[in-house]
Amino acid sequence: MNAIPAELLHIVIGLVAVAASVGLIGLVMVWVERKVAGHIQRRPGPFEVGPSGVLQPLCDALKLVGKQLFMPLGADPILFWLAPVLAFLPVLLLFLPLPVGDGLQALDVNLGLLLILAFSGLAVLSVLLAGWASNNKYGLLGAARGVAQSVAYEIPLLLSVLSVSFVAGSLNLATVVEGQGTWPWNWNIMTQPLAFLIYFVSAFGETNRAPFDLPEAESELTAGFHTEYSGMGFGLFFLAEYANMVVVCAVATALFLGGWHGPVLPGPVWFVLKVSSLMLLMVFARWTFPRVRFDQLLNINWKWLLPLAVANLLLTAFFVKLAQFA
Amino acid sequence: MSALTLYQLVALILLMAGLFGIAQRRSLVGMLISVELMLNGAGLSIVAASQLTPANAVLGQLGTLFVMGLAAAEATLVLAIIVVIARRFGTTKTSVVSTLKG
Amino acid sequence: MEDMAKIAFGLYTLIILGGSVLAVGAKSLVRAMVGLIATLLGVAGMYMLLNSPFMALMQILIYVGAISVLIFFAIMLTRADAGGEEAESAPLRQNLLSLLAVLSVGGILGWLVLTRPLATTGVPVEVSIEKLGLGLLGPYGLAFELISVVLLVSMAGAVLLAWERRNGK
Amino acid sequence: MTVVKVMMKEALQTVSDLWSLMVGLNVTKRYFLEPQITVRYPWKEVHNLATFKGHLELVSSKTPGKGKCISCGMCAMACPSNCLTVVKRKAPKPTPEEEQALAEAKAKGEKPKDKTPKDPEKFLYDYTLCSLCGTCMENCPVGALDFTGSAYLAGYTREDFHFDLVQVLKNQAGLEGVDETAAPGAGQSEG
Repeated sequence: MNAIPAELLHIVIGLVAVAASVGLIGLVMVWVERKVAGHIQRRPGPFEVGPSGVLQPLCDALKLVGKQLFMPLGADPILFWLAPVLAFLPVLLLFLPLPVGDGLQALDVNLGLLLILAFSGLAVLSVLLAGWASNNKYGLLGAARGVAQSVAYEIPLLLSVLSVSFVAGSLNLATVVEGQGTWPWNWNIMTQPLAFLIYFVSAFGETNRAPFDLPEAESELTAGFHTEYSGMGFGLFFLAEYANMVVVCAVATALFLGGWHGPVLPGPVWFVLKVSSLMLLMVFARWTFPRVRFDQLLNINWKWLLPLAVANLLLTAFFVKLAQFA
Repeated sequence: MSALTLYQLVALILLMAGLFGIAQRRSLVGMLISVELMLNGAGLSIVAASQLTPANAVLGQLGTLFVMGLAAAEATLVLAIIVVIARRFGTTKTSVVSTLKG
Repeated sequence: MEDMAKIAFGLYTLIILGGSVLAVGAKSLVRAMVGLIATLLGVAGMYMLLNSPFMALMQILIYVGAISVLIFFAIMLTRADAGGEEAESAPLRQNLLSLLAVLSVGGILGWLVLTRPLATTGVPVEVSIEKLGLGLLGPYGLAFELISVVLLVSMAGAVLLAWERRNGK
Repeated sequence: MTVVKVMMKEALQTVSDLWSLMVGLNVTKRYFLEPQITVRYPWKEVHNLATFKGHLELVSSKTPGKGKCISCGMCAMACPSNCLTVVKRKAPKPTPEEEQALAEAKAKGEKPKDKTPKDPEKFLYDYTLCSLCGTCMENCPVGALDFTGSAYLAGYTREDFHFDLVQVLKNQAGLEGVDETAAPGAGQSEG
């Protein structure tokens, strides 16, 4: 038996790095969200713990870890605790094929995009199991909504991603990034603005972010599918939501915004900058737009995003073919 | 035992589990789950055979892909049928639904 | 097979076994569905071992992402609660008969597999995704079109079947 | 043609809807960049208390330490939660001359002039019962009551919130007979 294969080692190191960064990103994002929300409403947000309250999420995390784990009467014990784990674990995998810099990628697979799309589908299962297993009507309603929503929004998301990979001719995110240039007018967003719009709107739906946060709409479903979760069960859902946000923003950056390309600064810095500005946009959207009604949500998807995405895909295919002939 | 045989045996296990489920389950949804198990066994068998023998590997993978597509179509239809039956009989137990009168 | 691959194979086999037992034997249908999902993931791992990552990802995308969600909807729409549909086990006679059926089929097939091994190359062939795409558009184009027609028809059929007429029309 | 018109209208509507989303984001951005309104209270003092309505106080008249109150009792009568008690001053014991004058006046058939001072001896106010409705102020004929701007009132017992507003007024004016315990809210009120 020879030594552990280098590729496996690469993946393991990548996984560890990803797990660490997911935790960190979760903490930072909680702080950023609360701070930004505060400033938008012209109040300070957390400011007591640490300078400008940066340690507040850490304290919250400690509190969550220390809390008692409750399970409602009549809940399915195995599925109830399986759900948060299932919400969190696939997210770690989603980070692997993200190209942070030139050659800086945990898993350089040919099918990176497909991997992300496939494993982000697992998030639906966790929502569904959490809602069902907690033996709670609000939970079940939230789960039903979450499933209907993510299944619906996955289609335009997939189609808009496909139209970009048509142009790039690859499903590897790194290859797609390499096909783009340094300056903004060399990015895919210039050739595929509609796809970017569709992708970004669908990303809101996929990550259950406001204004599409119907599975956890506080005003009507208390907390939707994770109503019954306390302590770290809830914490894992929370972490998974933010990690998912990072993934969709990173994919958008790689596909549409030129990935690590950018003048002067090194690649990873540009990548992180682009991802964080997209995430800031998502936070802004959350504190700007009111939550839509569920029928409106599905109407937006089936009546606007899906036809537009299909039309965009067909047009793209047509032009790609035309470019081949020319 | 060659690797191919091992894969075929796992596929066989899936087929047997699915078959047992179909025969023994009493609700339509349980049967649907069992059918999916059997289809998975078939897919695994096809892919293993095509990948590990000199046979056409593209054909094997695409064949399994078609099986997946068919499974999706079948699941959609079965879902619709189950909804209709549940609306009509109030249950999906096969023993109740066995009546022939419309 | 390499050692790593052997370990992975054993792990996936265990997952598949446990998952299928849960899928067939669980009293609660949702648990059965979870068993099915475990099995699907195990099979996806096997595809990965067989050097066909595209199939593995498609398995996860189609089966886990779509079909199991459909099954969950089926469970919810039939209002089968935890102790509901599958609570009482089948009568002994039925269990014995189904076991007999399974064993006869499995015995024949297993005997065939074990006694008539195929000539294998031992190493899984690598098929690039380009080749698969060319196959879909070239020699197997007709099947591809047919499957899309089947999907469309089944979708339309499902809508038609489950359509609830309003206003007594 | 009408179909085309409707479609045009729909499309225009969609575009304007999308534009409104941008406008909304712009509003958010503007507010994000504007300075905060919230005061980080324990670390910074609150200054914009002009509209704050604290507990009641007596409005001071021109002579320091004396309120405008004429102890008519209208406020206590109007108070829905019975938190006000006005203790009137007793008429001072008339001196012999005064008594004589009074008797003379009575003999003349004149109505004697009441020499009793109008200002209340005590104006007891139970802040624990007060709902700050302002009915007392509305019913006061001379406008002798007002809300303070004191936001920092705190105490350890219920009795800390039982005030004698006359005493409070005196304390504010810095007159003799200052009783610290009687008026915890005194001296701190602003605005």
